[in-house]
Amino acid sequence: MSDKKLECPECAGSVELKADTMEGEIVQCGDCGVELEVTKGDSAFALQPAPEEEEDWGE
Amino acid sequence: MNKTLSVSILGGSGYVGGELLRLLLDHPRVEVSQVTSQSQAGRFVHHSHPNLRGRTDLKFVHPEAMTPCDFLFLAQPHGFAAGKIEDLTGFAERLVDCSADFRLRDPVQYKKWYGEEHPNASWLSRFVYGLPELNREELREARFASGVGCNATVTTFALMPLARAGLLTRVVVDVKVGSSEGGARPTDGSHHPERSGAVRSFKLTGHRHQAEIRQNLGAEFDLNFSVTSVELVRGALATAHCFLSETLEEKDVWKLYRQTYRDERFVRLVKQKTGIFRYPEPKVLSGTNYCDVGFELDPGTDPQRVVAVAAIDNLMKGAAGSAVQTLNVMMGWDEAEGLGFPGLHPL
Amino acid sequence: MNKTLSVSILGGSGYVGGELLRLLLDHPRVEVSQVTSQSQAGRFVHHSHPNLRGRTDLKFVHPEAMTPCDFLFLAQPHGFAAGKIEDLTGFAERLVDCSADFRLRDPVQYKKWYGEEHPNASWLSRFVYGLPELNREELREARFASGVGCNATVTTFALMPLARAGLLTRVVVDVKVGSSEGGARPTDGSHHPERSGAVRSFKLTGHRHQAEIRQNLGAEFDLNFSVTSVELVRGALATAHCFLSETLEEKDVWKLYRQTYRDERFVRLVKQKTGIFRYPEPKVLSGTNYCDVGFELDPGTDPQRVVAVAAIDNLMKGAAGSAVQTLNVMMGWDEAEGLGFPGLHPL
Repeated sequence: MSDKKLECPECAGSVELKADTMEGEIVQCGDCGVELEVTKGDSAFALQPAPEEEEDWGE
Repeated sequence: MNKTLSVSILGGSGYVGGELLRLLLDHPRVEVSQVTSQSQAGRFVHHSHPNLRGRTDLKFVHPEAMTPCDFLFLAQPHGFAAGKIEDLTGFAERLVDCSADFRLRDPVQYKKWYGEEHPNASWLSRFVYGLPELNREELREARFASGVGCNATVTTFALMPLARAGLLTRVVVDVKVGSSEGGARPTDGSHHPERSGAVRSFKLTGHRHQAEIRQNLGAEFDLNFSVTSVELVRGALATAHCFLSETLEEKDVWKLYRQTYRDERFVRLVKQKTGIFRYPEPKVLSGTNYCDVGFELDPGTDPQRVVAVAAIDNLMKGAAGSAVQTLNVMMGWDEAEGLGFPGLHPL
Repeated sequence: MNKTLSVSILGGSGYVGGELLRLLLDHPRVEVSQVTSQSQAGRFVHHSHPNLRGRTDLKFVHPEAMTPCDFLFLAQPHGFAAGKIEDLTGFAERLVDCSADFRLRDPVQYKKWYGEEHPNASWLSRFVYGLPELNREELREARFASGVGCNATVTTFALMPLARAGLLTRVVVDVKVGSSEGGARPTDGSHHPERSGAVRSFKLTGHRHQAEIRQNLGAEFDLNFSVTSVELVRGALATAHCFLSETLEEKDVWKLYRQTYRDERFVRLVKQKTGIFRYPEPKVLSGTNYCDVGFELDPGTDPQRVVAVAAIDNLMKGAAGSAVQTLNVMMGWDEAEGLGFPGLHPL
């Protein structure tokens, strides 16, 4: 399976999945930096926001 | 045309003149022939610009000793070039004036914001505004270009995608600025004990750069502008509250910003979920020609509010960097020539 | 040998790793293949280093996924490399370890200053201290080089001409340092409300870098060393009161400093009668590989006192800059390759 481009669910940016990407892997969107979990859609891979701890800035 | 271009800087002892000199000394296609300064004539340039020690033996020459060159940069206080443009353009085929004298196309606007008739109003139409991201095509053909105002530039970049889509009804912008905007000449307010730690409201109304922003983005929306000085030497950060004519989703806004800036080498979109630097920030841009742009959408507001944020180094993208980028466009060179510094972190 | 050299950085998410990455990405003769980080594996490098946004799509890889390369930089905390040097040197023909683990030649000194036996003492003699101005010849032949300590480096440059002339009897040095010396990991003391505006005595006695200074300049003089943290991120300034064994005139001291540093491209003599920047100052060196050195002679003192002053960017000449300069020497390249940034003024 060659490299694939998917759309980031957050910012609609393009996220490139390497050929050896596996289900459950965490990838980062280059544009908005959100961490995405690779899930198995009906036929191909899909991306879902990975659970992330809301970092407290406490400013 | 790859013969080395001879360039000179009129007014080289100030901060913008110093940045132009730093960039041009390391620019592969140009040769700096003269740097003028009335007060520093005869002294080494590194006497005013210590970062240039050991890198050049150039000395400041008196403005009257200036000789013709291929490309001339003017880095004088406002009002200097306006009256002398006729003979200044006799010194070089092409010229960039970094002051505000030839930024505005409309002489009426100039009088309104600068409080006097423009002494050479007919020349206004012969100058092209020197922000390549706005008018690259015109600059390619231009012989004369103006520089850009730093607060106007950072605000223009924050608003451009929304303005061009006709979405703006009202905008309230507060720009945070560093002390180098005031230039190299000391004043009561720039005295360290008075300036250090300042969070000082500078121009709450009537800032001149509004005219430039209108010229760049049109006047269909209500623009409200204030400036606050903060603990910083280089840098400007625009925080623009935009009230839109329609309700948008976050993805729509992303798309607008991406479309506007996708092919721009010096504009980066910065809107991150994690990490320390989630939105644009000026310090990390010091010395670079970048403008970082980001935004945040306030869901469930009516009218819809989007806070757009942009950051630049006021001496670079807000002055000398854009001037050298304009040189590259006017000469048909790679726009990033001599502008490759990535910036420092931490700083 | 002008094939592109593949380089990797082990420990790339910290400040020294980030500076190495900035320099190596723009180094014309190398290609960065891997940057490792345990905590940031899988993330884009620009997530930790915002100045690299838009300039690389490199991601951090986990240290265990590291593959062999031509030249390896170690930018890990002290103690990491000492225990693993055997297999680390299996990853590359040549290596620079920026930590303190292999800086000292003498295992006894290591134990005295670092409080424990060196786990691989036999390797100490196989490393060359990575300060080209001190041992260029040795580095040309070396496969393994250590990095340098920033406070030791700035002090070494301040004292070298006088030490080599055998003129030093007693030296009292206070080094002013910025917050980036503490690295990227936050501590109670680096918490902004506690660190901002600090003029804080840090190490008044027993600073480890004394061992390095002795190794560089010999132990024939009495060395007294203190460190004070000041309001600065990058930068170190050494103020060294030197009590001499002879009485000298200013011209003699000039001659000594000129002789020592005349051919050094990264050392500049700064001792000016006028202007703002009369002596070396760290801020203007941010991001550069320069060390500026100056002095002032106290006439009519017995023993004769000379105050020598030197400034560096602790992350550059005091770490990553010297490491890349060492790479250039070890590979037989022009020493200034990739180290041409002049610095910014004002900053």
